[in-house]
Amino acid sequence: MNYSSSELMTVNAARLLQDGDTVFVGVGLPNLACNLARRTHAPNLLMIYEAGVVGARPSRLPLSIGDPTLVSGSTLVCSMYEVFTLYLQRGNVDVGFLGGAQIDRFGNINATVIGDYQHPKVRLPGSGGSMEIAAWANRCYIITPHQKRRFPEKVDFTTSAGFLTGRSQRLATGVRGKGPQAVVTDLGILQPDENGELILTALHPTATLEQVRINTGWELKVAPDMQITEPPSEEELRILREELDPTGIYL
Amino acid sequence: MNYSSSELMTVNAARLLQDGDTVFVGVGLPNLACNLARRTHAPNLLMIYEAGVVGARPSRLPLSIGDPTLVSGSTLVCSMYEVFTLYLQRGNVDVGFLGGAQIDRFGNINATVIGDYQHPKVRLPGSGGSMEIAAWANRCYIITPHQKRRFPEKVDFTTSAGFLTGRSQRLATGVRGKGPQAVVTDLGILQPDENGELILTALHPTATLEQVRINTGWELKVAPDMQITEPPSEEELRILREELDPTGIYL
Amino acid sequence: MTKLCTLSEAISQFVHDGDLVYAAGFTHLIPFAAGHEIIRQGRKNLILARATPDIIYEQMVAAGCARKIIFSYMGNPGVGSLRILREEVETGRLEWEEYSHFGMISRLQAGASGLPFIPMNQTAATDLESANPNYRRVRDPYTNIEVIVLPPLLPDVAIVHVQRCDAEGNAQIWGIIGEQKEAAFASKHVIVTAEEIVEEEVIRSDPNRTIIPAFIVDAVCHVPYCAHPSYTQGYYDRDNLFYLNWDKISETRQGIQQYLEEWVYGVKDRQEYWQKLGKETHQRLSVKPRWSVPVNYGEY
Amino acid sequence: MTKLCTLSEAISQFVHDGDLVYAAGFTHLIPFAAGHEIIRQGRKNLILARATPDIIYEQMVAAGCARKIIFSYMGNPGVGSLRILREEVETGRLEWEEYSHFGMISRLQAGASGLPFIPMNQTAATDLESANPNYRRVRDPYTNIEVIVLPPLLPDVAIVHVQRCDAEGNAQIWGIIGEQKEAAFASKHVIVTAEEIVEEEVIRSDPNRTIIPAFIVDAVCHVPYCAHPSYTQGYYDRDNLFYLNWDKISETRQGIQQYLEEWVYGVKDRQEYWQKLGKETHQRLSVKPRWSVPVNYGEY
Repeated sequence: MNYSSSELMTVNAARLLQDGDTVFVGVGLPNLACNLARRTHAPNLLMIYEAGVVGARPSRLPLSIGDPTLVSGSTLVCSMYEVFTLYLQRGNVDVGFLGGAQIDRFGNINATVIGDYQHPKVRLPGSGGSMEIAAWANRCYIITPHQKRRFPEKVDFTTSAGFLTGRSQRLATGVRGKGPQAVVTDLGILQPDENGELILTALHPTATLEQVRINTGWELKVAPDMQITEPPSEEELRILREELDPTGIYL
Repeated sequence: MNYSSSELMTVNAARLLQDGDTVFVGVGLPNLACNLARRTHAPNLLMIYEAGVVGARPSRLPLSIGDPTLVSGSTLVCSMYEVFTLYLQRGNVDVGFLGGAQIDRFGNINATVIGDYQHPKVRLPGSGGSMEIAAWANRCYIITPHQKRRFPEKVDFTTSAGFLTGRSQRLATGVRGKGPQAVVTDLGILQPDENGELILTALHPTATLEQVRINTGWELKVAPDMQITEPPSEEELRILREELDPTGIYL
Repeated sequence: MTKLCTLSEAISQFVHDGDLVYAAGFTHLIPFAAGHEIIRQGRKNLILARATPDIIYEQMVAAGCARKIIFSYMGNPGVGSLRILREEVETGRLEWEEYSHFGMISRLQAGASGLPFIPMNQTAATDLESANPNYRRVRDPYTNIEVIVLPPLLPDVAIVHVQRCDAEGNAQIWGIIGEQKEAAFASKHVIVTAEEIVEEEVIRSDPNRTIIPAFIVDAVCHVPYCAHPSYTQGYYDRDNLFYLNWDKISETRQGIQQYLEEWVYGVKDRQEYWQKLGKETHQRLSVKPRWSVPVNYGEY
Repeated sequence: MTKLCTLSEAISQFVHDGDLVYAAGFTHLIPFAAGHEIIRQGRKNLILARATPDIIYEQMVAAGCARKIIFSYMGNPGVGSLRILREEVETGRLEWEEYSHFGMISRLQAGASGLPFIPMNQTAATDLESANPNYRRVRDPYTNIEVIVLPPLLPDVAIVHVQRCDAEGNAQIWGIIGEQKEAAFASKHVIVTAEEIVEEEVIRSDPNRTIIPAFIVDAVCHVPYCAHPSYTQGYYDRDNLFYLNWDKISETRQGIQQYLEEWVYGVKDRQEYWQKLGKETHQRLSVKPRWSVPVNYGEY
């Protein structure tokens, strides 16, 4: 069965979600992953969009995080201040999805700037909601293609905190969230070890260890019990292609 | 023309309101005064109730500050937190009405306790909204019967601030409101002098200076240009009796 | 997942002796039926928090359910004082903790928001600040002026009455919304009582109207007329006559005791209570409809 | 008292060179027509604040209206970057001040609430805090833990687009409500643009729906389709195709200049703009109705 790397990442991200999770979700692949999970093993997944929409039932794939299809037929709409206070800061969010231009060895994310902040080489969009999502969601997941420039040893700018320079340092700040739990790439899955360092815990059946190593900016450790992921099932791919993204906007 | 002391106070309080004022209003006489002003010289008076109702058009006299008649046909309903932040603390309220068991020489109000706070002789209802109204409304008015026990030299407990021990002391706290501007009683009107001390600035035509003096707990000064108030007009009394409180709940 | 249960089951499961309870509603939507059920179940040592204790907390205190009250205005609105509460506080038999309305709801707002404290501007009236050590001061780092701060209020359980709610607990309120939302988000557990249980599709037809999301709700109870003698906007009027009568009923302990015997212990549930009130009261409190102009969300 | 005027009059009277402008709306209800009118009137040196600058601020910056931008996410949502803004920031030609979304809207919340600062819990990510001196810390007096604080944002003028509004300015919004209310209350002046001007009685039929009260509003402008290429829930769809096309239009300065000539300077007002878009676009963005289930407020 053929599938794209986007499909592969989306399916593997969906599998990380648990039934009943409350997910703070962005557009793009995270949105697809959540909707796939809801149609498969997690029918009671509750999606909260940072635009302030709870319990959305989008009848089409939204391009923007504030698309009107998210509102019509949802269960609740609140203000942005409320979604960040009553939902996220209060601890009502189980899972947050994050992305960024750089993810480093300890799961810190840069979505702000390449180079110096005051004199940027490349100016990126900035935090949006991710600074607080990374801090306060119970678990965070990151979906990103596996490329060396995206996985430096140390990010140029910490837009959202992973484990900083190690798990104990994050703990010391007292932030409520447990930090990044998995980085799903097109080659495999990285997860933090006891020290908060990202290590390879699963490899996709289409990828090799060598590929992963040369596309990672630090000397990547491999978990002793590293798994090989199950390839996307026919049913998963059917839902993605026929129901969720029929015109192939993201996949 | 005969009128009651409640009618006298209500009419004189109504006359203090200016067209276009935004008033934070409680039930009872303040509510009657506002509605009277709206039907006479201040048609553009905007009433905000601390329950979070803006632009109410009550079709009956509300017993409670949260009566449903305040809601139906109003222009806006917001939460209590919002009415105290967006409206009152933000400085969007021109006038606040206050009441209390004691009002002292400097316009400080006690609505909390007679005697010691921890071992009260008489426990009163407490602040409600008045602590913040007294501080943040641009102008405050007090309506109260003129009795010696209600006008002590110094309140037992400062529930809401007048001028504390003098105008400069209130100024030093930096609170935005200008403090009490008038106390309307059934004998006359007290207003703060340049030092923030309440002095008699107007006497009702039915009252005497002597009556005022023996019913005030401090040596009350009389303004050199003390006025005699105009008695309630027939029209004012007609509106109060026929339109606003036809069953005589408050009057 | 439905959370429908009887009010008796909800109180039994989520209100425990010693709990900090917040029965929400500013004048509007006060969940009297829940207060009565707590009395019937004989809860003890509760800490009762409400901006305005109103008659509901006076009844619970008179019935011996509470050891402490947290409030900001302890009166019978428009009538006078709450005699029993006043006496209990004056004699020191009941512990109390006092705020202004803004202080009280700021504490709920902090609790609902997950904040360790919440700032308010100074009011120049410092006596309550001196009397209640929860009031503290923090210096604004931008202007160097002190602001007043309070810590979050985090009730064990909030009880919120609403007009309509689906079986999962997505709840909609209109009319005075008071501190309902903040109380629900601040509390560990949430009991929703509703005038009407509606299909999910009714809720989803107007998501901006929803104030409490199902996933923070523990129990949903269908309790028509739950709020009497308070009211539910659009469903029945406030029973002002009862609020006036209460002033007489509560003149003596015996008066209250008789009231509790007849109207709380003497009835099984709210349905029986409402029937007992009789047709004349039903008629007196009935309300003619006045509908909102609907809005168009659009099919997207 | 009616505040009805043309958008041209409102911009002329309430938006001045050098002003701090907050054109509100998170994806939804972005007041593009007002942005275009500001460009046509040739305003200079504006400070433009929005959580997401979106295409509206990119156009205003490209047209030379602004000297500074305050933002929390500078991208074309779902598409990519905002090329001109990015280049202006990279080259240092445009001043900028940056927050997270929560920081940005917290500043508005503080402004709307009359607070000198507003607290937020720590996020462990301290680089932005180091880069922006407006971020400070305050110690929580209850737990002794530090919180992050920000000062209020107090724009000179907020521009808020709404679905319906009466002539005095009582405004109702549904769908994503973003930071509309906070922006209006935080600002010295408020311009409301509305899809529909309705009778006061429509507003008064559903007071819980009202987000902005008339007395804080300075001007009310009837501007149908004001939000295109953004959208108005229930009235027309988001023009995703335009957001995708903008990525190409903005590849060169010349492309943007041509766009501005044709669609901003080349049209008199929003009505002409909308007509120019043509029937096919109107058709593509049209929306079938989906009505809310009305609620009963009751005659009291």
